[in-house]
Amino acid sequence: MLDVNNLMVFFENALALNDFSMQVREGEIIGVIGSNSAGKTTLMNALSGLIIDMRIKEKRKGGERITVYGSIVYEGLDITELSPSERVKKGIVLSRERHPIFPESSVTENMKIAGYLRKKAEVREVMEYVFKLFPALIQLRAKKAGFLSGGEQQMLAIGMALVVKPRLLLLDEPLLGLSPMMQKALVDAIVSLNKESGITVVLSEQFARPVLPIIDRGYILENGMLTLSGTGAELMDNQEIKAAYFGI
Amino acid sequence: MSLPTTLRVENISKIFGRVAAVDHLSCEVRRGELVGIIGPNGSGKTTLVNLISGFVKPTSGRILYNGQDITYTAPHKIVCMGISRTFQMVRPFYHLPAYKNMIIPLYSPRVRQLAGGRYGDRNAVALDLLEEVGFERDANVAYKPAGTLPQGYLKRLELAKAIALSPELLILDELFSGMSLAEVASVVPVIEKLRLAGKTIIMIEHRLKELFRIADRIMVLNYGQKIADGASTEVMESDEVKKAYLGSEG
Amino acid sequence: RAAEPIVIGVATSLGFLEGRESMKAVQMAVDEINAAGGVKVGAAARPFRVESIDLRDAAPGVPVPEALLGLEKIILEKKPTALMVGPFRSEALIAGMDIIAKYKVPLLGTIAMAPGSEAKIKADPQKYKYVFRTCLNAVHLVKFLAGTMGAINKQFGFNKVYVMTQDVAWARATADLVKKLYFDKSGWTVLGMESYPTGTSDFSSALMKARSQGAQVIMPVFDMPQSGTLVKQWNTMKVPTIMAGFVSPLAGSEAWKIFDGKIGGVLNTTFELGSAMAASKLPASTDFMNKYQKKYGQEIQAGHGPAPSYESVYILKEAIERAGSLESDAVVAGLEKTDRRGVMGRIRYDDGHQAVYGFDPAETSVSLVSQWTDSGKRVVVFPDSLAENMIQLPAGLKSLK
Amino acid sequence: MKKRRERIDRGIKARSEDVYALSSWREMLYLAGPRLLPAAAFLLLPLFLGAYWQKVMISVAVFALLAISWDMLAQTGMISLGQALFFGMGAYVSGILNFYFGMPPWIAIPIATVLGGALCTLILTPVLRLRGIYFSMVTLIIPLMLVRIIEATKIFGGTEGLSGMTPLPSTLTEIYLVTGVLLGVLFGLRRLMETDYGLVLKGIRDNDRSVTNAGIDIFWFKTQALFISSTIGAFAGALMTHVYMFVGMPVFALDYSILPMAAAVVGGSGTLAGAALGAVILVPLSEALRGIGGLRIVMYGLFLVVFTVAVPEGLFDYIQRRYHQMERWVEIDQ
Amino acid sequence: MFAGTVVFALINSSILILLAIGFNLTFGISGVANFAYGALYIMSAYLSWTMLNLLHLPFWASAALSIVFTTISGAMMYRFVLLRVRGQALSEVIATFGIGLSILELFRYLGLVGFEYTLPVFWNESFMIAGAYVDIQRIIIVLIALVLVLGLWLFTHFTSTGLAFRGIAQDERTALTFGIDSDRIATLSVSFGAGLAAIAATIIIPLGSIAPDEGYDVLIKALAVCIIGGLGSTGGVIVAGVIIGFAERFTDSYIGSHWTMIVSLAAILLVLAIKPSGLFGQQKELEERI
Ligand SMILES: Nc1ncnc2c1ncn2[C@@H]1O[C@H](COP(=O)(O)OP(=O)(O)OP(=O)(O)O)[C@@H](O)[C@H]1O
Ligand SMILES: Nc1ncnc2c1ncn2[C@@H]1O[C@H](COP(=O)(O)OP(=O)(O)OP(=O)(O)O)[C@@H](O)[C@H]1O
Ligand SMILES: [Mg+2]
Ligand SMILES: [Mg+2]
Repeated sequence: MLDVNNLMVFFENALALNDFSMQVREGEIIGVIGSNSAGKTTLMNALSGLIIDMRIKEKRKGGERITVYGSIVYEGLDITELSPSERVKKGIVLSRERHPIFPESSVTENMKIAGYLRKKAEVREVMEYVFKLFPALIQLRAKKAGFLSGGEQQMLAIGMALVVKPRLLLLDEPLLGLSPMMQKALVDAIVSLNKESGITVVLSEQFARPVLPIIDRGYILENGMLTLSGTGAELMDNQEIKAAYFGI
Repeated sequence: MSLPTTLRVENISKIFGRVAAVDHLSCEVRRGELVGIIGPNGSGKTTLVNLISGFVKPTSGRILYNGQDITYTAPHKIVCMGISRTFQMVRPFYHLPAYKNMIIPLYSPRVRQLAGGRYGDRNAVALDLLEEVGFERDANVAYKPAGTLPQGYLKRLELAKAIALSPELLILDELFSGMSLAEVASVVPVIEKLRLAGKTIIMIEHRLKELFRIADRIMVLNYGQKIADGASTEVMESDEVKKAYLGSEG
Repeated sequence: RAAEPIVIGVATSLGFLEGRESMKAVQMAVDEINAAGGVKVGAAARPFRVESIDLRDAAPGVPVPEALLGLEKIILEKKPTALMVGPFRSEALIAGMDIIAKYKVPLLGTIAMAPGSEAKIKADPQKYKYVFRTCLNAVHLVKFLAGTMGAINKQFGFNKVYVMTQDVAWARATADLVKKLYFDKSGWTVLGMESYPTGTSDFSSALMKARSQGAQVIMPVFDMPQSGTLVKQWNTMKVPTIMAGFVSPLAGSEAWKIFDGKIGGVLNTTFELGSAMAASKLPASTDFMNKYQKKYGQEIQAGHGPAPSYESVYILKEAIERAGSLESDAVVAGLEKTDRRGVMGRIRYDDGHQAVYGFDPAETSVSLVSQWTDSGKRVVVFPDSLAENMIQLPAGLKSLK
Repeated sequence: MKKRRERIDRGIKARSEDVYALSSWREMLYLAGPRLLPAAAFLLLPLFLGAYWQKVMISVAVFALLAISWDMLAQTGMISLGQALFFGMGAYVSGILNFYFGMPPWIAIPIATVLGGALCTLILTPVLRLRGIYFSMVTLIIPLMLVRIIEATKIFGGTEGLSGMTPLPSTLTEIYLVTGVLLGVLFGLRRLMETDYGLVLKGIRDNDRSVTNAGIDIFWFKTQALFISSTIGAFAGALMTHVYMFVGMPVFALDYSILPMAAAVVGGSGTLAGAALGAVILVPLSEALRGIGGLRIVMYGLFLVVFTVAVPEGLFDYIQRRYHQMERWVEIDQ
Repeated sequence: MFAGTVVFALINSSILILLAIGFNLTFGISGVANFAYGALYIMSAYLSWTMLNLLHLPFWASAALSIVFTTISGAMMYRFVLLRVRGQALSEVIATFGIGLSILELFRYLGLVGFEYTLPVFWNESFMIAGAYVDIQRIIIVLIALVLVLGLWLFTHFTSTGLAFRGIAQDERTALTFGIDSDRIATLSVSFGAGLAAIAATIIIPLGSIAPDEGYDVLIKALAVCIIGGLGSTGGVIVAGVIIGFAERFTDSYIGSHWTMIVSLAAILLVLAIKPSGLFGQQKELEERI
């Protein structure tokens, strides 16, 4: 479904992602795991096209700071240079790390804005699903999203990504700031979305223990380089990796 | 133990609109303790921190710090009295390089007072502090604008900024979230060191394993109320906590 | 080899109707003089040449120093023998007088109206003697307004007036003087004196007040373009009063069309005979209007500025010829001796360097008051020496006599 | 072959920022050049200019001061749309002192500078807690309101203003006074903003909550910044009063608010020098355009658009980048 | 007198609301600065005037054409100018202000000043309300203002494009991740705003005349109404319009026309002193939320 070939991303002279390749098959759950500054967010931004947008904006301001090399092929189509909104239309949706909400709009409005490309009825349907998934949001539906607590905002952000009805869902640190109970609920939800709706998921995490059981395959990133990849079980066999990322 | 009380929260409430984010909550923290606060999302943990640090003023109740009423004291004054906190959603100075971010707390009246008017080269102090929390000095992260740093570094920058104020009471709001195990391991010694120096620390976390390893005492909040308070093992046994926080199977 | 021309600097707000048409009038006079052989300076005959600069001072929000910089620029770079027309806003003129004094260039002002500049000249004649004003000033305008009011009172017995002015120095000064010198002395009741900041475009409050207090006459004094709105509102709100005073957009012949014929009955002052309106009783004025129309293909529309600007060129010519040199003090002395019969009647300057205005064109310069008839014509109704008809009451109003 | 553009610092800058010892003439020139050149230009130019362009230079310096004062405020997170307030306040105070109390300019200008600055600070302190565009709105409104108040109450000469102020002895005195102050303010403030104090001010713009959380009273610091900035503006106004021997309502005109901002944006905000550079370009440009008469402001508006669109980062930043950095294509080795 | 003042205050408020509504859509709701707003307002009026008087088109046709044309020029302005400086608020302000300046001063240069430049009223009648004659045009203004505000509110709350307008104002990058093409939406926002300015001009100008100076006034008024209403709020525009509108007319009637502007400006200051992010804005509270 998605082929990432020798992707390289430079910020100014710094290499944030170095020669990274990965394959995502339809229906898989993929984990991208790496510690601080490994390049997870950069990868997610590259896949969703935000990097392309950032590059355009930088260029307008008079500097050409971001360089992207390599190719991203989605269902046989090279999307490396495609704008984010085009990619969303093709079903690639990213839930950004931290704060990806509209603070001045209410929770329901946030989801309506997120459902820009979808029909009203569809949005309403998914909204119901999201409220079932995160019951905490029900009470808060009329509240301005900016007033929500950190975890509540994270729930909303995931919900907003779901509203778009993605085919390939990119989640950047989805568990961040969620309580253990919510983490479990979300992990279960990811599995059911994957199984029942056939959504392919790529998620990134620093701290991989909670997602480990569900990922089909994982890629370990370090300083922008791919150090290891394999199925969940294979990764766990590596003692070092296990200690550093899984805490088991 | 009969250590003196550093912080005393008396029957405090904060109501936003119709919902009480913190609801008649009372608690105490003694000097040198490391207290962990846990609770479901939206249970009022951050609001409690905001109340203590003075950014939010309570609807009722009061807060005493070393016996002094600080309920309506301005936040910057509270900081100067020795309470410093980190933000859950990081708030760096996006346009300034990381080490320049550190200069601002170092410029505060509190630091100047403690240093007795002589505070040497702030840049050097800033870099030292950053190194302490895990900014490698040579890889020039410390010189990059904070806006371009990844989350993990920003979290640690928050910590460094708080420590720079040499606080008596340090409040850390979800410091560990967004850090990998290795990073947590690198930050824990910093916290341990502060404890040894007799500082009081409050930590809000969802990363229980890591928290339990270092906390003396755990407080659990739910719907703005304290539902449990005690040693970690004790607290985890409580049914109420299990139901509200950990999910059915505990 | 052609003789070196004498430079006349036109410095004013060229973006505004009065400024633009004054500039054209200056050009017309210059062309006439040059065609007739130019100016005799001693033995030599030299032509005039016009240089201009847009001071933009009439536009709100343009700071006075910006206008003054323009004034200084034309003085320093074009080295004019004299300046014409001059700043638009009185405050710019008053502030500019210090610069004029510094560079000693005679200025024949034809737009700014406030009496403040004369006061300044009188206070320090040696320093400020370079400034002359050929156009009407507020003090003389008062005479005409008071005269009109007198005529209204005599004809219809009206004596309740509501005064509305633009909030600029000259307009306020005018209204205050009319009140002090005429209304208060002749038993009129002044129901209200309202002054509006430049740019106001809603006059409903004052019109309602005038109506509810039973005003019979509204006396407006406005020179901003928005003041036409006042007349429009007066018309749609059907305020039962006679409107007599000065509203600049109503001066020209095209006002009838512009206002869709909604201005019947309004009495308006033309500041200088020949600007926008001529009087059949003084052929020079009709000639001037006709020449202008022939040259530019359009009738003068500004009721203030063009005639005195045209005259000023001739006045300057005569002064130079009298002085026999271009040296500024000599030219000023020549200007002070001016006594000319022209488009606006007879022009002489008083000791404040203000052209004297009165009711008789044989003795002084004149303004005139005309009334819009219901068929879209303007008829001179004041002063008597020029009047073509009596004042007519607008439909629906009853005379008290 | 894969290539990308690489950017390299010339290096000396990085070294010299902290270290003061300089090794070679070339480096010294490299560093001092950009500073000495404009200073020398400002000091020598008046001697070669005609009377009119000397006046223009005063205007340039005055607007440069206003732009710097704007930029200084903007760096503290207060975007002002009302530099005219500072300018006008200084102008009026100086005018009043001179007109009613007969103070000579040498005394009136300094007093007006400080007093005008203090008055502006006083007027604006109640709204310091406003942020962003809301603060801007208030600054936009206050000068408009003062104009109307003067108009309505007819104080200080009302609509006509006060004229006949004592001028300074000569145009050259005026120029050297104002350019001297300009250079002093420019280099002084640039230095100040680089210190830790300046850093706190910049921090307030970035994130005022974090500054509070560092134990610093943002209101007190904002007040100080406001005072510094308004003092600079007030000086410009006070000087203009004596140059034009006039003060009146138009000193609060919108031009004095908008032009400085335009200058700062065109030159590059956040650098102070950029603000001055903007004024050095825009004011003479506007004067040069006088030649084309009525179209002048039209062209001027278009130039503003062209500048901002062509060099969005600001001219100064652009030049600085070019001066200190090199770009080259490098191959990517895999 | 009192009743009459209320009537004219309502009308005045409606005029303010109508003037502000387009600016509110562009700047308040989608966060795109368009400081050429006043110039577009005046430009559309001149366009109508030209078509009406020089091309002799019927009034409705010239008005419609000029609204369309102004809408298009708004879009062009975004494409060719704003796009290049997008994201830098101050550059956006200066660039658009520069455009506005050029347009307005061009009209002044061309000599399009004076009372002959005006548009015809829709319906030339007036009738008595509350002791004062009020013309139908003013009643039309009130009605259209109401309809447009309501329409705008519905648009920004219930249509996906309208919601997207609000999205790009709050977090452009996040909006991108939901498939909202922020440049397209911003283009629409500027052009709709321009269109609304043209509509306002078509109805309001007949009361007075087309003057370049008016362009600056319109901008300042729109800015004031939009900001004290609170950025992002449509309801705020109404309340702000009413506050300023009433303050103006009542001071005019009972204190003196001199104080009109002082009182209305003071009202603005007062509102901001009490509600630092405008009547309905929540910027401040949100920013302080930590
Ligand atoms: N806009 C940017 N400009 C310059 N450098 C950047 C930018 N964004 C990211 N980087 C650099 O790219 C590298 C990778 O960052 P990235 O955000 O992808 O890490 P990450 O794996 O997401 O880390 P974290 O888990 O802490 O969020 C870092 O060294 C960072 O400094
Ligand atoms: N300024 C505010 N206005 C309105 N509601 C608020 C405000 N601040 C917090 N709340 C509400 O109060 C409740 C408690 O929020 P708080 O941030 O304290 O939660 P928390 O315990 O820190 O949660 P998390 O673990 O998700 O960070 C939440 O429901 C939130 O929506
Ligand atoms: Mg990341
Ligand atoms: Mg929290």
